[in-house]
Amino acid sequence: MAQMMYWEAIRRAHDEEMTNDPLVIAMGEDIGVAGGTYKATQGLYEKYGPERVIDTPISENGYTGLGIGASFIGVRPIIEIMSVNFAWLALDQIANSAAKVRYMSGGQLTAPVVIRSPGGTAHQLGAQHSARMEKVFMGIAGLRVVTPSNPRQAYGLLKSAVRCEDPVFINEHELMYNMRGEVPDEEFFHPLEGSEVSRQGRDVTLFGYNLSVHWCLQAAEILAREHGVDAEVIDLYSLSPLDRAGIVRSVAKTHRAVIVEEAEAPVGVGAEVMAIINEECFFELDAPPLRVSARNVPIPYSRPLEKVAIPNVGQVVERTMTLFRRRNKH
Amino acid sequence: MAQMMYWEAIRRAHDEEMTNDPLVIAMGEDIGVAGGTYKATQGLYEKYGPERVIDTPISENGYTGLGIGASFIGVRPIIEIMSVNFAWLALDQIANSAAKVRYMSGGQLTAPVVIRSPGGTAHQLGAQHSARMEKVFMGIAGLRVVTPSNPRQAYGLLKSAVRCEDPVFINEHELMYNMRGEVPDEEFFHPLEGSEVSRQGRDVTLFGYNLSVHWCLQAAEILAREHGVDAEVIDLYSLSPLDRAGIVRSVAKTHRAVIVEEAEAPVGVGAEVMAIINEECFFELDAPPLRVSARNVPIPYSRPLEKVAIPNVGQVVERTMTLFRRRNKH
Amino acid sequence: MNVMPGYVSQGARQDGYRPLSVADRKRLLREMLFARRFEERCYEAYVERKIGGFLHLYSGQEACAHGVLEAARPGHDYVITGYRDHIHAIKCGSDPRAVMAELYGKEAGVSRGRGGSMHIFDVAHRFMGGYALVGGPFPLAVGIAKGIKLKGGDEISICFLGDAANNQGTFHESLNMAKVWELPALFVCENNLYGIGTRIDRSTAVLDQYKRAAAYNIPGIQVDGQDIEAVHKAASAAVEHVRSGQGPYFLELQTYRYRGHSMSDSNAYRSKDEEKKWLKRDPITILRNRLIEENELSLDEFKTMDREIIDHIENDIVRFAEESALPSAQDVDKYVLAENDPWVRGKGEKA
Amino acid sequence: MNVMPGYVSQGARQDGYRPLSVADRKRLLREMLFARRFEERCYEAYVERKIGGFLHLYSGQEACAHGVLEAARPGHDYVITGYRDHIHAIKCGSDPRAVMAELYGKEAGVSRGRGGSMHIFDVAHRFMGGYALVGGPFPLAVGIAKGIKLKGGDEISICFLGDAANNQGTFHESLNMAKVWELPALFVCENNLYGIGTRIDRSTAVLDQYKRAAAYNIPGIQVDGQDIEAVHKAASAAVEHVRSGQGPYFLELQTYRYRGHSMSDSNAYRSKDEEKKWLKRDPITILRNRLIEENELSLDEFKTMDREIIDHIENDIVRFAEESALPSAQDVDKYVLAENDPWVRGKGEKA
Ligand SMILES: Cc1ncc(C[n+]2csc(CCOP(=O)(O)OP(=O)(O)O)c2C)c(N)n1
Ligand SMILES: Cc1ncc(C[n+]2csc(CCOP(=O)(O)OP(=O)(O)O)c2C)c(N)n1
Ligand SMILES: [Mg+2]
Ligand SMILES: [Mg+2]
Repeated sequence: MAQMMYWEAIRRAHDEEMTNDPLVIAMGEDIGVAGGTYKATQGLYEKYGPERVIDTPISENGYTGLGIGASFIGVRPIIEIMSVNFAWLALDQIANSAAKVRYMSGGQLTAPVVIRSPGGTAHQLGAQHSARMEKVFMGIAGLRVVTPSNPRQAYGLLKSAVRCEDPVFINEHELMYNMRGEVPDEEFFHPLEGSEVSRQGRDVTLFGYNLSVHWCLQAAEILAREHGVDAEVIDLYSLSPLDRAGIVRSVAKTHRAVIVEEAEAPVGVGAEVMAIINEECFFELDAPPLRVSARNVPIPYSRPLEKVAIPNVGQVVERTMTLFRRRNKH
Repeated sequence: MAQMMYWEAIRRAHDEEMTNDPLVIAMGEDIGVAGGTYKATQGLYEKYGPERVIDTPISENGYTGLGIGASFIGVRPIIEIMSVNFAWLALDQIANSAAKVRYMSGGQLTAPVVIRSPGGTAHQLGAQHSARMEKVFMGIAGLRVVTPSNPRQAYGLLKSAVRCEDPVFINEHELMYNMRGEVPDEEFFHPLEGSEVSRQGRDVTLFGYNLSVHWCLQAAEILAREHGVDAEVIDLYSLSPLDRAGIVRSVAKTHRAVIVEEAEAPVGVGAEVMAIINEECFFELDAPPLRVSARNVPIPYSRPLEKVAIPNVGQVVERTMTLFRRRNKH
Repeated sequence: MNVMPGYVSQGARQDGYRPLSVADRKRLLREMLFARRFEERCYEAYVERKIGGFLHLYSGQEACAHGVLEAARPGHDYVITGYRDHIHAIKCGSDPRAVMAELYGKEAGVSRGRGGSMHIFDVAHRFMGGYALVGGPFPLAVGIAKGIKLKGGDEISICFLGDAANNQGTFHESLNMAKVWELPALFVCENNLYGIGTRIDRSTAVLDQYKRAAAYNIPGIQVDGQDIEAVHKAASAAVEHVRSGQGPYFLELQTYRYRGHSMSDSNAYRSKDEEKKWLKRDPITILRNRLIEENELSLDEFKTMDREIIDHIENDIVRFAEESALPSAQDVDKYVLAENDPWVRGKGEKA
Repeated sequence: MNVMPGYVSQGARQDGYRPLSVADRKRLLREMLFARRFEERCYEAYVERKIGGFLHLYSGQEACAHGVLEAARPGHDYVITGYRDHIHAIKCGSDPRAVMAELYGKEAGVSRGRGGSMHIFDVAHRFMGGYALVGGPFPLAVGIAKGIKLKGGDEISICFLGDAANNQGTFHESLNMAKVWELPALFVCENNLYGIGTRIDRSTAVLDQYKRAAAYNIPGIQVDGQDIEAVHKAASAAVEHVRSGQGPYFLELQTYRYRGHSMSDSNAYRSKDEEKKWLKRDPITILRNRLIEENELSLDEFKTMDREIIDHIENDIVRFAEESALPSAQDVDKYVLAENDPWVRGKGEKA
């Protein structure tokens, strides 16, 4: 098992898939000559040339639609949207074309595009560069949404996304590109559906995805060390569809659930996981499920404001403990 | 109290606000000379002229952004997006400009625009004309979302939205423009926040908004007549912010909740209301809250498919009754 | 503004053009007449509530799709358009019965009844679909052109859209990319002077649409869209330009729709005078009269042709649509995602 | 392609132009020098981690904002731009201390520390903001122009953006609307030949950006953006055109940024040769040397001026930013929505 960074894992997946299939192409702003803002496509331009590694104009809806159209006839575009904030501009082609074409053509056409984009809050990038849009993509029928929490997933999810017949949105994170982790040396394809138990536990389940998985893991350590609470951590690497069975399995075991999301609460991952728990295993609950979310504000630039706008490990611990202090249901 | 149609109520609100303030303008595709696809602006072009009743090019992001820019210096644009499906194209200006400008300018600028659009599934309009996007707008901090279920609300909510300093998205419905209802003769401004008890009841709360309020009311009649179940119906005319207090008040009384939404379930109104119930009054529940939603598919054209894709009154009744048949929690 | 066609710019090579033979012109007359009758029959079916949703008819614009596609290779070249799409699909080779069945929402429809009038798809004939968002097809067409270039085929990608669609941002972004990457895309603008009820001069700063292509260094030309021979000649040069690897091309056809924008539109915004002027330039009548003048056709032959077409539509096409089955409600969840795609389960080692 | 400025098109009336006085030119020299030193000081502060987020510097382009706004009425006319916005705001009248405090994320910042470098707002001086989405300001600027027209004022709306922004759909939609409605909007394109690391010829079909305005019947001109006197002359005609009610105007300024696109960019994609060529045409040096040749300025005076500016920035501006307070975390929810807006509660009868 080689240690590599998140961006290196994404780059490796690109490279392998482009070698495997001449119709796999990469496109996006500054991904070619410049090698990509986060280096995810570094060196590919030199290796595969301008026809397959395409520096696009600043035309998000246009080049996303272009990738979708190319995918109609067998091309497998991996589209990088430099920051998820710019995806607001491309939602028309993603929602109206990519996600609906299979259905409205009665199965004749499909749009096997991969759209990758960093979708978290980094450091002081301000309101227009700090949106978290996973909730928007999860609401679009016909689109798959995955979000890697480590280099192994970043590699394996992109590999499978490229091969899959469906359009897949991959929600990455600006703060994770330099994260190190193990990636198997042998080629592999990560499942696009399901969830992963990142830590076994008995007392409460902490649900996270992408960066928040790491907050959950750190919180779990503190909960064990300082509060004797044994938390299970579930990594929801597939946000659409969500792994109903995996969610139920864990809650049926721990009887308590905390969903940790980097985004604001309204109509988000936390709400959807809570809804699934209510629908699938309400009677397993010993306490109300709760969500730890960002404040419902555009993200401020100033550091002290930004810090409190986004959830942190301390909050996860503290909010989780309320489940044990609060009166039991029966 | 005059009886008028939903479209007439919207037209009246436009007319009164445009008479009251010369900086209130209406803009959108075919709203002027043609009078508006659903007649909501009929006659205004003749009355107020082309500078204030503006037929726009087919440039959704452009003219929405134009309205937002004009609102920066005191203009009060009422922007009609002919079908909410076209709003996918305008989300950039709505989310990145209108919703964030107050925050990122430290309160110096605000975008008091009103964006109106029919946001439901009509009859056989197909996948690209049947989207329900309320969930998308509800996820945007800095934007208000209201949705009128009758002519009185259609009139009063638009009136208040025009005066309010915040950007407001008004989610209308293609199938409701010809609905008749009473609207007070005297001018009034409907609250932009809160919810309304459309029917008092003791046994279960049916939460609806826009068209689904009417499904809930019909279901309540059947539940009373055929099952002796006394259902309360809550009209969530404000989707952002949602009326937490109103939701809790009703659930604390009925101890059972059903959320009826025309949209697909994932990360929608149903999920958010369930989350609020879990957070605010979990221990009041005698049964798991449930949601009656559309199937998670692009909407098909063919009638028999479209019919089953969208929820109906029968489903509301049937699903609600499961709350009474199912074993009680204790 | 001058609402009548006429002005034709330079821009496309006209040399080596092989004019249409009499046989071709007779066939095209029949095809256009069929198109007209097909659309008018859809109108009736809509009034009878056999067809639902939005219905946009092509009557008046027949010479555009037929003239352009006659110059291309239907079934081989990729074609994409908007919601006014029945005739483009049929000219690409779609079975009119399957198109009508689609409008009836039947399982035997081209799109299995899932799409309806605005979403005719027939990938077997490389008709890549009708789309309902104005401007949506521009980037898709350019993407198909990119795919053609990557795969090294000799197909071209043809995008038919209206005049008002050119005000959408996708027009700008797509034409720029098509030129920067020199892609085999032919943009056909069917300029019928209106976007629903808004006349072009009220929404658009430049009335001659082909001139807008110059902002992307894309050659463009404006042609009388009511004269199929003029369309065919200009389109032949345009297709040759694109197929020979010289990059994208923009073809503006000046035309007119006879009916309202869709069934819900009354045309109140158009002067009867303007409509009369255009009716005088009916594409079917123009070609018919020419053939009659040349003694290649008699009025009786034409009337017989018309009767045959009407019978064929009624007894074959409409009957098929009427008699075929509706989709079953159980299939509502089909075609959202690929069915058991192996890659969804993954492969090889995993934690 | 020719990366050096020079070619200037026709298009703007040059008659009745009042050239800049010596006093004006000396003041502008000081202003541009101040801008340069201000930006370079930001660079240091960023390296010292006093400034966070993305930082885009204006060094090399000073003659653009100063030349154009000198010809307009800063503080009266509305100005909007992208993320490279510090200097535009200061030229509109913003207190440089409040701008620096904004970069430091302080409550005393122009945007109360909420915006940061990319979101300088100073509505009191009619600087309507810096926006971080490329192309986002186009429709906003046109909307402000629409508002001016409705209110009947004599202001104009000035939108400064880069060359690569012109490939965004909003450019197309906004210019078309500005012309259709004849709005008082001046579009200033600061063409520095790159969008981050992508050179204009790799992303754009038409290299001369002013030519793209023709697709909307908007007059345009291309000017040497390094010579503030040339900029001022062309801008004066452009401003006059727009203010006198003749509709929108497009002004392309050929310029160059010295530093990387933002602090995270190394400029690796540019040839040192190209950079040298442009450094020879430094806007400050050009004006300084002219004044010296005319014996209106001595090198010593210039050096003194420079020292004064550096001291001022250090002891006044940076000190202010350093010493002022950070926002309090309790205020994180402020400015999302209006505070107790009465209309939210409604008024008059309700059920
Ligand atoms: C994005 C979007 N905006 C608006 C509409 C509503 N609409 C449907 S067709 C149309 C007019 C299009 O006119 P044009 O492009 O000239 O094509 P034509 O109908 O004349 O053939 C409009 C505004 C739409 N379907 N999609
Ligand atoms: C919608 C959007 N897409 C992409 C980006 C990333 N980005 C920021 S600046 C920039 C280049 C813009 O170049 P140009 O318009 O020439 O302005 P310049 O930076 O050269 O002044 C890009 C691609 C963005 N901020 N917004
Ligand atoms: Mg048209
Ligand atoms: Mg640039």
